[in-house]
Amino acid sequence: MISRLIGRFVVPALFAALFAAPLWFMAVGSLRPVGLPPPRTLEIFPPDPTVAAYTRLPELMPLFRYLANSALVVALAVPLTVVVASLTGFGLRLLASSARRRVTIGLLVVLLVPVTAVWATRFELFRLAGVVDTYIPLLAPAMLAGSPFLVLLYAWSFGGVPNTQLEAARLEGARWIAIWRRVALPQVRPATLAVAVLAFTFHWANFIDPLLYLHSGDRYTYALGLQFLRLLNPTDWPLLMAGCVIATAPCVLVFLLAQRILLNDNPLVALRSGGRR
Amino acid sequence: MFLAPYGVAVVLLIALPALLNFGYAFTDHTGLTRDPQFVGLANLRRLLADDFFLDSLEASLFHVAVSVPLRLLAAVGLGLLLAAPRPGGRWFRTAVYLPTVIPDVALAVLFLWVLNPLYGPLNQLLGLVGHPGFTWLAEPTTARVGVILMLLFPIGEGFIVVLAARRMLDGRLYEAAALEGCGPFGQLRRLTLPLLAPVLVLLVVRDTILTLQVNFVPAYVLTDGRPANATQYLPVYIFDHAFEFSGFAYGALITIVLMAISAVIITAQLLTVRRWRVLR
Amino acid sequence: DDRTEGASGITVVLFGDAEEIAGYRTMVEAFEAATPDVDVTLSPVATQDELMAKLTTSFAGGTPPDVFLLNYRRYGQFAAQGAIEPAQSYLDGSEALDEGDFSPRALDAFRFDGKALTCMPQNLSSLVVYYNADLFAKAGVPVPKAGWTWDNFLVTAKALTGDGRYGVGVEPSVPRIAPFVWSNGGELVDDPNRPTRLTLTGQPATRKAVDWFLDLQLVHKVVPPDAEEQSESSEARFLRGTLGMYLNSRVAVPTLRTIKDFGWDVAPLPVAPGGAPASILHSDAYCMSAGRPNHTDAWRFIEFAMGPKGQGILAESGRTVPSRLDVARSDAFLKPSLPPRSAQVYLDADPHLRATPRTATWSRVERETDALLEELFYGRVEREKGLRELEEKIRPLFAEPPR
Amino acid sequence: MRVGVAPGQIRLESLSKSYGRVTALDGVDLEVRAGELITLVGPSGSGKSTILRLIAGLDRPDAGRVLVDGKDVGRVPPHRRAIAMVFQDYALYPHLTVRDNLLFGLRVRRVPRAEADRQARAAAERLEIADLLDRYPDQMSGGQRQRVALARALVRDPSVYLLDEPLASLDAQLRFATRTDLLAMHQELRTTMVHVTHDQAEAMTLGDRVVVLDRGRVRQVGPPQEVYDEPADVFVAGFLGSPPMNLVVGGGVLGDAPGLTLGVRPEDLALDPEGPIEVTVEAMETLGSEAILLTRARASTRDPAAAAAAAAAGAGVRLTVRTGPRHGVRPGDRLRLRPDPARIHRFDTETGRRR
Amino acid sequence: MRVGVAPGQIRLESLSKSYGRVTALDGVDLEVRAGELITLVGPSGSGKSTILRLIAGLDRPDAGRVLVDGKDVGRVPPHRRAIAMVFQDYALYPHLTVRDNLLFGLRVRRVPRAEADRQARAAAERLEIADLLDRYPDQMSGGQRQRVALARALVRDPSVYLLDEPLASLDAQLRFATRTDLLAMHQELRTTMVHVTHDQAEAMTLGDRVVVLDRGRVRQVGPPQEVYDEPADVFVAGFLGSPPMNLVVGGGVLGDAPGLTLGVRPEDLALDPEGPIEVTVEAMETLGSEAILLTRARASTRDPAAAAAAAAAGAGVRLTVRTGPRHGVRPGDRLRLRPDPARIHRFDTETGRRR
Ligand SMILES: Nc1ncnc2c1ncn2[C@@H]1O[C@H](COP(=O)(O)OP(=O)(O)OP(=O)(O)O)[C@@H](O)[C@H]1O
Ligand SMILES: Nc1ncnc2c1ncn2[C@@H]1O[C@H](COP(=O)(O)OP(=O)(O)OP(=O)(O)O)[C@@H](O)[C@H]1O
Ligand SMILES: [Mg+2]
Ligand SMILES: [Mg+2]
Repeated sequence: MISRLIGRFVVPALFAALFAAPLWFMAVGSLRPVGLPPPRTLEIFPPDPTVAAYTRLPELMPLFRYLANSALVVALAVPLTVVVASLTGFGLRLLASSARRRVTIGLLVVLLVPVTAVWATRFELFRLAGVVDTYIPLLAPAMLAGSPFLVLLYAWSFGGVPNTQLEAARLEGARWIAIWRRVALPQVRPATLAVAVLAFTFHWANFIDPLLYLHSGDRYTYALGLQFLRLLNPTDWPLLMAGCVIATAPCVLVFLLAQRILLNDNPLVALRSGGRR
Repeated sequence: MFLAPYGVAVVLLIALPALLNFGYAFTDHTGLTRDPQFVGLANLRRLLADDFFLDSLEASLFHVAVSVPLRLLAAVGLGLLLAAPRPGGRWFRTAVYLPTVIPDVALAVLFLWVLNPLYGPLNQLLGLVGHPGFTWLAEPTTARVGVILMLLFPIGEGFIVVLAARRMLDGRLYEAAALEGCGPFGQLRRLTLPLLAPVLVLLVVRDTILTLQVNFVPAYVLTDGRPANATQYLPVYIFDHAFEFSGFAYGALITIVLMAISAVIITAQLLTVRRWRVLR
Repeated sequence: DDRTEGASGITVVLFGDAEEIAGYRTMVEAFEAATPDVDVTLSPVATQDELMAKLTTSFAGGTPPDVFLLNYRRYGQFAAQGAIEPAQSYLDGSEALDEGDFSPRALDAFRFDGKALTCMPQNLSSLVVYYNADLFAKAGVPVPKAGWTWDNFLVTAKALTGDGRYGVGVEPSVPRIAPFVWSNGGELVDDPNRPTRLTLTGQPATRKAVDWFLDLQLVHKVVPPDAEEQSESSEARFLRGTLGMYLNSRVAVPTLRTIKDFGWDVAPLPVAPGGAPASILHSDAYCMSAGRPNHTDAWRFIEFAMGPKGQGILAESGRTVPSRLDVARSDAFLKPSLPPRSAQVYLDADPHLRATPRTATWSRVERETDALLEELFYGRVEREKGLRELEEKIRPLFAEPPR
Repeated sequence: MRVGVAPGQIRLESLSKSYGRVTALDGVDLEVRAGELITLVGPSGSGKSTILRLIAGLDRPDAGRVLVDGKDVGRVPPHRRAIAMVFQDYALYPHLTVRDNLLFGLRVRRVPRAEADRQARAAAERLEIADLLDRYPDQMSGGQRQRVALARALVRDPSVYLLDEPLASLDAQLRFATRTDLLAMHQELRTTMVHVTHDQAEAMTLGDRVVVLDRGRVRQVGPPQEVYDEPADVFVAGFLGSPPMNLVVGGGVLGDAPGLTLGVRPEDLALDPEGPIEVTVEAMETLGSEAILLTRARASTRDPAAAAAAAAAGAGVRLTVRTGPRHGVRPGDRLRLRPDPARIHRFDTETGRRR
Repeated sequence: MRVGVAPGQIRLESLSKSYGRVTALDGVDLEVRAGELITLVGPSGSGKSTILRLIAGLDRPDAGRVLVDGKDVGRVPPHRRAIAMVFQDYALYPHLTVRDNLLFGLRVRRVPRAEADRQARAAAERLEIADLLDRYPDQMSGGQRQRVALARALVRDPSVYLLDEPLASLDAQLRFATRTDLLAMHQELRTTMVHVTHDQAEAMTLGDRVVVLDRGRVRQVGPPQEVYDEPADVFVAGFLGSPPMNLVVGGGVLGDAPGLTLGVRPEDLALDPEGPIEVTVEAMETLGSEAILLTRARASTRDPAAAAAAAAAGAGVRLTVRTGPRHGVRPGDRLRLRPDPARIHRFDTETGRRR
């Protein structure tokens, strides 16, 4: 009985604690008073926590502008990612299994192209399109559905919609796009939520694209802003950690929304169920 | 039809730039001017004589050789450990996934702190068990270990895949096995792992690619190649050449090499797997 | 919005931490107020690495910024490619600026071919010694003054070391070690104009300086050891009051000005026994991208930035030593309300300033050398072997890439 | 309701269809009369669903034509053919209520709201599901779902209904009731219905005519009883009827017939102490209203091949006998059987065709 | 083979089991004799699988005991009980060949290689799958898989076999054949077998005794024919038999019986021009060897509740009649029926119990 308890709860809890530890240290680190030398012994909680670091951040950089920019980018990119990923996933779902396997391999090959290979050459494209220093280049990853993982997630979820339903809808006169929107998508709402969340974390953290394709400082996103903090006074660990906390917190909050589905006891069922409710 | 937008995006945003990039590999393009001249295999000759490239290659291969198995072990181990439904199970899983949502830069900054020799929690933890700790980022080996350690945390995607794949396995099989006298360990060895094999192979391939190429930002921010080029992984080296030392064409060539290496490693993996006959 | 193409706007790319960027922003606002017909897009990045990434992508993509700030140790690779619109003719034709207004040392550093000026250097920093006056008093050692020697320096450093404190904070890198080499009459490279290899071991004078520098850590242990330095940078240590002397350029001043608990000031570098005073130039310059349609507006921006007004604004931020001598000699720089009191030290260094080579491959050489020097300095490799390997390893990097 | 020639006549002309290397249909000719309820039956994979999909236009034939009311519909997209299909799994949209399921087609075809509501309600009332309109599919029983699927087909007011194994996922009791409902609906509407099943018992009970398919070919078409009584070949004989017909190569105990295969249905073998065939009861299944005896006879044949085969198998010919319950027979008993001579079927052993 | 008391006797004592709020079993008492083939039957969700799982030890009962050969096995883990189970979906290991599937348990129990091979081969040969040993499960048909699953159970040489709807996913032909195999196997081995089905026809054909379950309770236990002939209550009467028994509340056309429900099976209603019940044929199903008539009689009852109900429904009592084929009846015909008076079942309308 005891060993069962250990196997079922204590060991998992230890691992969970291990993985939660970095976040904990981040949060705790940000609560230390600014300018105090760091402790030389393990400190689970700072002796006198303060939010001084957070109040200083807006003085050092246009924090709220950066955050607003990030929010804007995310607000544009997440829906786009969801649309592209779901369209592609649906397309994948409709393919015969052999073609599907080929496309999946194609997705892996796409992964094979190193990011460094496309940064500069993409710039040329964006210049030709006249969109440098707008948010459009930041939407490019969204056009690519964030990552093949998200496409596969959708393909997986749509796999739960039987062929016969799609055919029934066709017989009733629905076009494919209407089938996608009215039959398929509503049945995978949990998957949509999950993809949206993953897309959120992806776009929120995107650092390279804004660095390369944005010129105007007042369009910068927060991920870039975080870089400026790194150069600051190196005793300001609390400040840096506060910056990290602000960078991480939205992702964590949004993720907590999705974990109900993604990390469900039965993620596949959770992804596919939920036509309603 | 539904694949069209994505297909167009892939062609425009990946295939075309990548092709251009490949073209540049045989020029003297610096990235600063716009009149690259064809120089044939000169870059290749340079590459063959480049000691730093060899260092970089070694660093990358070491990283892949250690990091991929460890990440896989962590993702699979935790995935299987936490797959069974239990009260609060979702929260355990959430904890494991959370490091994955930390933005790359923040993760690296955080690990600068975690690996700090005197103030960092890691050495302090080691101190609790009486170990003096390491100057993590100062020694070539420990710096590599540090990067690997950092990248052991964001394993969420693989973790989820394993969770889902495990849940897809038929519970009946386990009951059948139990009736035939198979204990939990035997079930793991004789059922779970063989049945998950296709998924695991997919994960290995994906992780290999990712580890070789994409986990660039955190490594870049954490060590930027130091110390003594021990963590000058190929993407970092490419980045330095292409963007810092005006060696755009040279960087492009190394990019090709990187792709080739990835392809070779993956092919080798798939061949091995075929020999084991886990995929029919 | 046709800012990148049109005639009415220019893009300026700068690097710096949050506070520096704030200073530049003030200056840009002043420029826009004075020149309403030019619209400036300020595009700051944090580190020089990011600056390079940004510049390369935009150059490669065909839309480089009109003006960008570049360190002289990195501009070589741009100049070698003809990517920079040389500033000489603009300066010659300028009514607002005169070549004689600026420190010749700074200007010389930006003459790529040795004659014509490539970029307009905005500052003229040098390596100096920041010291904690209270610690000196407590240890009973005299504060450093011009002409002090390596021996004075070492004695002082030893006196300051102990009790969890260290005498000196310095990072092992080419720009830090170079002034000592030069002071001792040595050279870093075989030929400063067309270098082909490092000469750390070959010349006795150089070798002696290198050894002296390494000994600070390896023998005398007056510099924080590896783990300490990794945990807390020298700057942080100095701020906290546990470091006696800290070697850096002017760039540290804005941060040091946050010190409230003790007095601090600045002193020149010590001189080698029998040697001459020497220091190293730190300078960033405004460069114009070649082939842009709008050089006129770009130059107008540079004129403003280099003029008394622009230089004054930046001088006030504390971050720079103005390259414009009249501003540098003005009270705005010399007699500020904030420390360091002995600002004259920066100007006194001007005649002894030297620059590292400005070739297309120098930044790479410097970077790899720094990485290996760090190994030596912290005793991770054996000295003799390490130095020899260092030279060998770096040697191929001097070669120009195939053309 | 309809005037003139009733619509809904379907003609399939040498229809072929392959999926990759699998030949699903191989030259199918078939004529479905307007207003007829016809049943396609055949083992799994015999191409039944494929025929429906081709009629509906969900797939295109590789060769051959589909004519509806005399017109080739090859180029007509599915939703323009006046055809409704009910799928085996009903294919109800799980995220929509019953009402919205019924309205879906009307909405996408932009039927005015009031009119659409009226039609949906009419269909729901006709199938007695008007009180379920606000439920979701997973809140209903199998039979109710079945009726919703039918109602959805009804809303289209098609000239042809295609029913792909509509009863397969119902359990026995419900199946029986729904079968009755379907029959009643057809009797009332008199619209052409093509019904697919792989269950031979169902094939016998539903439909004016039954089409027996095997590996993409039509084996026999005719009224169920006729097909049962006079199977066109060995396949049909073995497929229809449960337990299947006893087939003896070479005639054997059923009377010598070299080159032929003789067959007799289990119900056409009577227990008769005077009967010509002596058998041993091996097992017995009691079904309440009847019993099945599994017996084995000694092979007495002059066909050398058959004899050899029987000898090789080390056993005599197996004969299944259907008889009434409560007859007091136990396994191991020896009995004598008498086949009904009028009901012995004769097939060519080579071709399998009836002779 | 075995000496002394044959093992495999099972006793369930007031076994209860709930899953969350669902009560799967509610006080089940049952005794299975050693060597018996007993069939559990009941509608979906009645707790059949749960009983097997409790016997196998895959789940623990909330209350009650499971005794095997007189010993409480409550604390014995599944693999220590000498019990083999065949699952409805076979639960073959998809990554292993048939051979390795058969060897799996032997390997786990570290049976020496040669011995293990011998046993696996013996089991394979007995079920005639020796030529399939190198195939993977997905390369076989349903019937073949079924036999592999049985062979795997056989390899264990257990004292009890548990079979959970082993035939459910087979089609009719295969089902018939496999049923026969199963029976033959039991007759040969004489090992205790507990067989589960929800198909009442199957329940009637397999097994020495049948246990009818409903909502977690045992409704009746007995030999199939006995249960069919004398159902213990209305549920059993309605559940066994297809088409089900005609039940008339209050007796009605079957003869007045206030407070009782009278039932008669379709085969016990004979067509008889002199018969007392006049009916109209509404529909007809021809099954080849027999026909089912769906008829409606005018309700003539003195039980006011029943009359009211009939009137409210706007229709008379429906009666199903089973008769021979080829009788020339058409829908709409009027017929007269005669129930077999000896075969009229009487149930208490209140409790549903037989009277
Ligand atoms: N989309 C498809 N891709 C490949 N093969 C197919 C496809 N659809 C059907 N087939 C094959 O075509 C043949 C006929 O299939 P069809 O679905 O018509 O059979 P069926 O008679 O309806 O069988 P069932 O009773 O199992 O539904 C089968 O061998 C099947 O495997
Ligand atoms: N693991 C479980 N969790 C929750 N409820 C369960 C579980 N297993 C069974 N049940 C419930 O217990 C009841 C009995 O289930 P059981 O599987 O024994 O039925 P069954 O008679 O085998 O039905 P079927 O014929 O459909 O297999 C059902 O209502 C079922 O929903
Ligand atoms: Mg079908
Ligand atoms: Mg069950």
